[in-house]
Amino acid sequence: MTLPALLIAAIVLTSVSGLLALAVPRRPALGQALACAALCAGAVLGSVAAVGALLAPVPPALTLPWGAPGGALALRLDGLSAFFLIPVLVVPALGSVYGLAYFPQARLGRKAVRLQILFGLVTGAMALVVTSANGMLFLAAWEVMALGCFFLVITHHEEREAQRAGFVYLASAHAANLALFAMFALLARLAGSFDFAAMTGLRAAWGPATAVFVLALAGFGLKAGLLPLHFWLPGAHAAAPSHVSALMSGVVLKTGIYGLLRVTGFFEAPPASWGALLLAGGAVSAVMGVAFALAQHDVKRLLAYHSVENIGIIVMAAGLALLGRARGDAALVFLGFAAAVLHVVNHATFKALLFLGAGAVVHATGTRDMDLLGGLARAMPRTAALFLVGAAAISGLPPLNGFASEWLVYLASLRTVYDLGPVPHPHFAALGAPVLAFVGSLAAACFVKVHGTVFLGHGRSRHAAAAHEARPAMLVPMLVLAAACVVIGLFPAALLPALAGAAAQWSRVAPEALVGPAASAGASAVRVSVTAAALAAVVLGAWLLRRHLLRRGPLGPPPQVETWGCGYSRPTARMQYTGSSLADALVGSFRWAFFPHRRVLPPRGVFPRRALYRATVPDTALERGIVPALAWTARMAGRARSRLLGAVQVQALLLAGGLVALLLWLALGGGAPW
Amino acid sequence: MTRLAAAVLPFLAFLGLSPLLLGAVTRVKSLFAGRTGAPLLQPYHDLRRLLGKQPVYSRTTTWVFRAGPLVGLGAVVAAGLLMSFGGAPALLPFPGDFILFASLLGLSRFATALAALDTGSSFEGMGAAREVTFAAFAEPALFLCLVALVRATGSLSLSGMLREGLPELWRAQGPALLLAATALVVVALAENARIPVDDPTTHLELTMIHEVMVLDHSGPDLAVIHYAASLKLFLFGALVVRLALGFPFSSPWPSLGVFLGGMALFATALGAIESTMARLRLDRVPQLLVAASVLALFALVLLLR
Amino acid sequence: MLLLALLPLVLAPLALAALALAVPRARWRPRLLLVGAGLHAAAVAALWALRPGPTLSGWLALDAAGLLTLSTASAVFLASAVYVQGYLATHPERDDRVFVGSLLALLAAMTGAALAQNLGLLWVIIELTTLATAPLIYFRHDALSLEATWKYLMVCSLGIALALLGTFFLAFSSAGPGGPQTLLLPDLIAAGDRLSRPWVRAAFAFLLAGYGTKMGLAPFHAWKPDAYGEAPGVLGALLAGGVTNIAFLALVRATSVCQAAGEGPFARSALLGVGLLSMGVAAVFMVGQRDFKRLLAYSSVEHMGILALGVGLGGAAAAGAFFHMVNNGLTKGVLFLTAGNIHRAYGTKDTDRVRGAARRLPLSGPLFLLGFLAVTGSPPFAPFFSEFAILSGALGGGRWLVAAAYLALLALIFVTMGSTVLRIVQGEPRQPAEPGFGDVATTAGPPLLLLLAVLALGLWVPRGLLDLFDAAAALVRG
Amino acid sequence: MTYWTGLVFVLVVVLDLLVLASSRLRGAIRTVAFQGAVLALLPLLLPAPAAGEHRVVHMVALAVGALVVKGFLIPGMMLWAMREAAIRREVEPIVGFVPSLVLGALGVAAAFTFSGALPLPAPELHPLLVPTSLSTVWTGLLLVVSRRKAVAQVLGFLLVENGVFVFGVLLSGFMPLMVEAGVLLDLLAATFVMGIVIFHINREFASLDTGRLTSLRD
Repeated sequence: MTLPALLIAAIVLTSVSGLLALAVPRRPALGQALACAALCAGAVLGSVAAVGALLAPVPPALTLPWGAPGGALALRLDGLSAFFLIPVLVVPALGSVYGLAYFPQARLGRKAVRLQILFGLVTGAMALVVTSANGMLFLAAWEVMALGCFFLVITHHEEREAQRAGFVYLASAHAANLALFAMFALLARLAGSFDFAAMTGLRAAWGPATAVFVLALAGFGLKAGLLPLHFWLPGAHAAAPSHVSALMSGVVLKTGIYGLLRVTGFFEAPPASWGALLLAGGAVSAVMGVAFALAQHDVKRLLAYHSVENIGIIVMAAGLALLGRARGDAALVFLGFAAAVLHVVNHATFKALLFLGAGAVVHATGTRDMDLLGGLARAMPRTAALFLVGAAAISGLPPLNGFASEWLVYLASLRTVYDLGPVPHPHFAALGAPVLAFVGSLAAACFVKVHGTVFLGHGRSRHAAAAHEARPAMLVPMLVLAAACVVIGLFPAALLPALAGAAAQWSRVAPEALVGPAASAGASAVRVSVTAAALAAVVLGAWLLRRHLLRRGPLGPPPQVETWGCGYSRPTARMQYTGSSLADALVGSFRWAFFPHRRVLPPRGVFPRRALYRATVPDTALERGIVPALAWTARMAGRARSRLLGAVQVQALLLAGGLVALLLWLALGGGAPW
Repeated sequence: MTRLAAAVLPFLAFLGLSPLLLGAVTRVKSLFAGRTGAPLLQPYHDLRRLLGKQPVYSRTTTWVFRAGPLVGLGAVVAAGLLMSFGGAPALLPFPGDFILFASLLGLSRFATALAALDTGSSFEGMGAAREVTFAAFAEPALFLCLVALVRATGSLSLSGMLREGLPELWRAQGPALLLAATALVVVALAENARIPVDDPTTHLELTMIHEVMVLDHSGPDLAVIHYAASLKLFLFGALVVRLALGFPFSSPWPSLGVFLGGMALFATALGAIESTMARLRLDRVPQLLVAASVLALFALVLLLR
Repeated sequence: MLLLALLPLVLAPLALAALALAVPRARWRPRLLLVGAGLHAAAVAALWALRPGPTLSGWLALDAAGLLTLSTASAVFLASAVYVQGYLATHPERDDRVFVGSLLALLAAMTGAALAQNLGLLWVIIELTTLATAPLIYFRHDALSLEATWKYLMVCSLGIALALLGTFFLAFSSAGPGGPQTLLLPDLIAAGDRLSRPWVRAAFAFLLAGYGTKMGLAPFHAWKPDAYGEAPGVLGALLAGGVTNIAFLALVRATSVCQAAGEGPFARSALLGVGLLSMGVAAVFMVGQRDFKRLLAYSSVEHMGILALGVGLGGAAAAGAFFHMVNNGLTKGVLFLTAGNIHRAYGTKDTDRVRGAARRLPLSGPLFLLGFLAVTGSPPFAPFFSEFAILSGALGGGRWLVAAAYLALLALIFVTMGSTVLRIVQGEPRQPAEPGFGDVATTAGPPLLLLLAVLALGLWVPRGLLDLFDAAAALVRG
Repeated sequence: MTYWTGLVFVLVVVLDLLVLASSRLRGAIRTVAFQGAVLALLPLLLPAPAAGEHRVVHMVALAVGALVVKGFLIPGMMLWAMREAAIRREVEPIVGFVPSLVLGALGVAAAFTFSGALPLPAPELHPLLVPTSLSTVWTGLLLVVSRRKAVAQVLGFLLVENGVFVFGVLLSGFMPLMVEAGVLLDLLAATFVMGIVIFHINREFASLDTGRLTSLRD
């Protein structure tokens, strides 16, 4: 089978996989298993095609005719597409396995069938998005994906929260779509065709090219959740079922990144200002994303804000790669591109892992409020351990994959201050490094908060007390993702040559120019692996030593006691530090950007009965920007709608007035004012 | 063989001598206070005593609590592999190693903070909160210092930054390096929970940072924590000393001696600072760290000029 | 032979209408509708293959634009005819004699208008559509529908009178020395610059106001929300899918004469302005709209504006406008028919009281939602491609401001319309369902089929159809 | 002939203003009917082109048809409706009579100005033709907008149609009889339907005040 055939088989198989859920109406569990198996099979086929494409000397491509005006069924699997294709297929496949236990058709019936169908459809559409080589096909696949996601978000459409989140998502997805309409229309005008092949190599002249870039930033930025266009994201991720959140956060957002990379890749020598804009926008997104995350109680909203953060990091890296192209610095191109793409893959793994873990928690406890949880590590130790892997990875801690890609971002941003060639580099890009460090330590703080509040300590409510370990079908996908985090983290060097190839295709820099930087980064990456091994050895050694000491101990096994309360002898679970108090000081330093909703019932009297303090931090862009703006529009529209219009005389007057206006305009010459 | 020894011996010195550094600091503080103080080797005795004790575990804790100290130690030791002590390069230098260095310290903090939260104690939660909060402000400052050094030395590895051409650099870019070094000292104080950020000797739970996080650890676990803390102090000491001394090392052995002398000076300076300054109010700490960031940024701007 | 092809298409529905008024048994009348619609659809399908030439000395002829309009109207009418079977079954108490007769007369009028090549004849037939629809709006026989009927009659009659004046102006323009002295479209176009240009301009202003009223372009749209809101859903489908398209066709004919007389830029910029104004007015009136049928009426105003905009932009956008005319007609059919179903099932069209339509009407609810997505231009539904073609035309002509305004208004309308539609479809119904008003094959099937047609046009547009859009646009290409 | 034609045109404009000024419905209906009858005679006053027999038949048919429809059938229907529905006689203006007249006069002036921009295609056409037509259309629109009663609005519509008819007559040179007959029949049917609706309105609301017809609005 040729690679394009494999790819098409994968797309078709995944797209229709959900229909198998209807195949055996009598045995819903079997139907769901069949659908899941088909999705997994499609993912395997597609991944094989992607790996084959990475190894192939020339990107496999295929074109079939299509009836839409300007459209063609053109597929192309170059390095960029291949690197996106694998997570785009694998994460949903794992999510679908997870769904076998998390969203069983046998119990949920039609709702689960609908979800299964859409799940496969969205997966197939995403695969088409990242492999299409025609603007019309891209747009059509893009919208199928966006609409499919909308229906996934409103899976629980009887809940108000899901309704609102779904609507906000739909509106922003449509706005993104309109921006992309305009962008592709412009691109087609510049290139003379909707085919990507014709668009490749456009000159980045001032004017239309800038418009294309701005529209791409708006459209793809909305999809990717780049601040301040992220407003739809927290609500949608929180309201959707967890494996859908994993799908959306893990891979759907990445299609925005893919689009941004793809479109900027069309242009020859993009101006440095594009790269600078992406770098700055990414940095703002990263910092504010994690800041908002720190302020959340809802574990899924929190994870959603971390997506904003990580998208910011990816966009920073993409901006650096563009700067490299603007300056003709092959090393910077490689580092930035590799960092962006590797972080895309990595974020897909650890964020999917975290959402699946959060889903297991929600499934077991029935609440997403972290301040009601606690101590789950005892009831669900495996989930806790797997979640911890994801938490460490997203915090960029070695030796996991998050570190590997962030390390490349650091190197790329430092590239602008050392070992420079004759071209002037924008030194400000080096500030990316301290920004990343800030973001990384905030993320670590945030995940200390999440893991500490959810899994450690005492349970804070009956929700926590009722918890149970996740089912194997839920644990296995998480295990696979965690293993991916570890393996990529330990051996990042293995991926660098393929990334260099993809970077060469993307930037049209001669591949030889990228070999050197890739090799040197690879050599360093090997040292990272060695250091990780040393770390593991020391931990193991210390563990053995402690075991030895404890065995030898004269007093038997260590006694189990209450936590020492500094002399206070009757601690209760409610006295623990909550997630909110843990993050309070850090959240405080972002007070200027937050507009919290507070409910305060202060303690009164000598023996206060009941006191309450509850603060939630809603999204500033949504609640202070978009919603008031829309409300204002509605008010203004309301004022414009005169009640007089109900009278037939006024309706006739409108008609007469319109005619008089037309005649006046005619009398004045009838020129076009636009 | 000699080259191997020249590379390994400083690392062994790092592993072996860091409790001594702690002892030296304590000793200097005692002298400032007019007391004789504990012997220099007291930290080693403490460690041995703790290793022999039977630990006590809270019923609330899980394996996270037990893994915390081990990971903390492992991370700091691994970070040592990247640090150049004395005149020799580190054991595993590579371009971009300082990023791994900082991240390993971050890993150690992550593990310790989680272990603290595992006890379910409000005090330890408080400690963890403060630790992660201050770290968030210390980290950008540290990176700004390091970026300034990258810019100044043109090298991406710690060994490269701290070895070649530093003396000339001090002559050429003295003010900038001084600013960076000052910022680095502040970061070192914060990262190691020293005065004026934290007081390692206090026993008022409500004000402590690092010490309050380890309230529930006992026996070998506590020993590992203390040891890791001393290693971390040694690492930062090495960073500051290597930057501040800035003179050429023609051969490894004398340079190791000079380095150790420098560390002694560091201990003295640290003791002096701790004796003469008061601990800052907690909410002032971020301001101090932001100020350090600004200094480092200024250094970077000077270097980029 | 040629006479046989076109004339019966107009006369047969008229004969059936007369029969409907005469048939005594109420049970048979709706069947007549089915017969008429089926025969009509079959005949239109035959027209695609045969393409007969002009007849009645050129007064009736089939050109590309007419064929497109006629086919859309026929398809929507067929769907509506099926729908009416189920609809009338739920209202046995109302006399359907006039209802069925008017519907068939409307079909005859729409057919005639699509074929008419004499502008005077065209006017007469369009006025007939007004008169044929008035009893349909009053079908509910209550105060509100009476009010709507009155406004519809008054505003449309006034508007159409202005169109007559415009038609006479056009005749005047050809009456000068050397003029063709005719109202036959091909002759007028052939006359070209022999027409008197001031008269052509004045004529276009009056025709725009007149047929713009019929089409529902702002500011001539005032009758639309009232009529669409109070008439049965099936009439909304026919108005939006047939009558307004006929009026659009009339405007296109007027534009093509202007074009030939060298006044194309004037006509197009007038259309452009009115088109954008319609979209803007629709957006303003959709915000917070609490009556979902009125909401659809404003959506119709918006899409008529898009059609005017497309023709106003000219070039590729004009072909997009014809594509959009077909798409909008079919999609509005989906929306109005399902809206009628929802209205009946809940007994109200107040969006504050309609919830969970997807639950209560498992077909109509989701169809309503999908229809909304389609009409707002979501791929892979066909309106996306036509709206995109119009956008491409705007950008291709370098009309940045127009493109920006177009996109901004589309986005705003999506948000405002979406918030209402989603509220209706989602959630749990508050009251239990009224018995006997659920989805049945005759009321839910037609919109489903129309939606499938819209989807099919999005996935694959036959080459011949694309050529037809181009041929239709050639009439007004600037 | 031209003299008489001019007189007819002036008469038509005067009748426009008279309708605006009348405070009684019956009077207004009769005025409109009279205007229609005058206009119906217009074809006979036109210069007979050298078209011969056929044209004369055409002209006479048009004149007779218009006279019957505009002068008798429609006013008869409206008067019948008023009697049947027991409609009160007052016109009930929204805009008072004096302002109406002023607006009407302004419209006439504007119509004269505007028609100056339109060259007459044939020299034998009377120069008052276009302004008369536009003035009448304007008066009709004004009547629809400024009167409260449904009957008055129908009158406005009829005035508009009268204005348009002025043109139709002049076009009879090449306008086929079929079209003109269609136009007249449409007018008749429209008025008939309006009459029915008025009847229903009166039954439903026990009044013809269109102020009651404002329930539908946003």
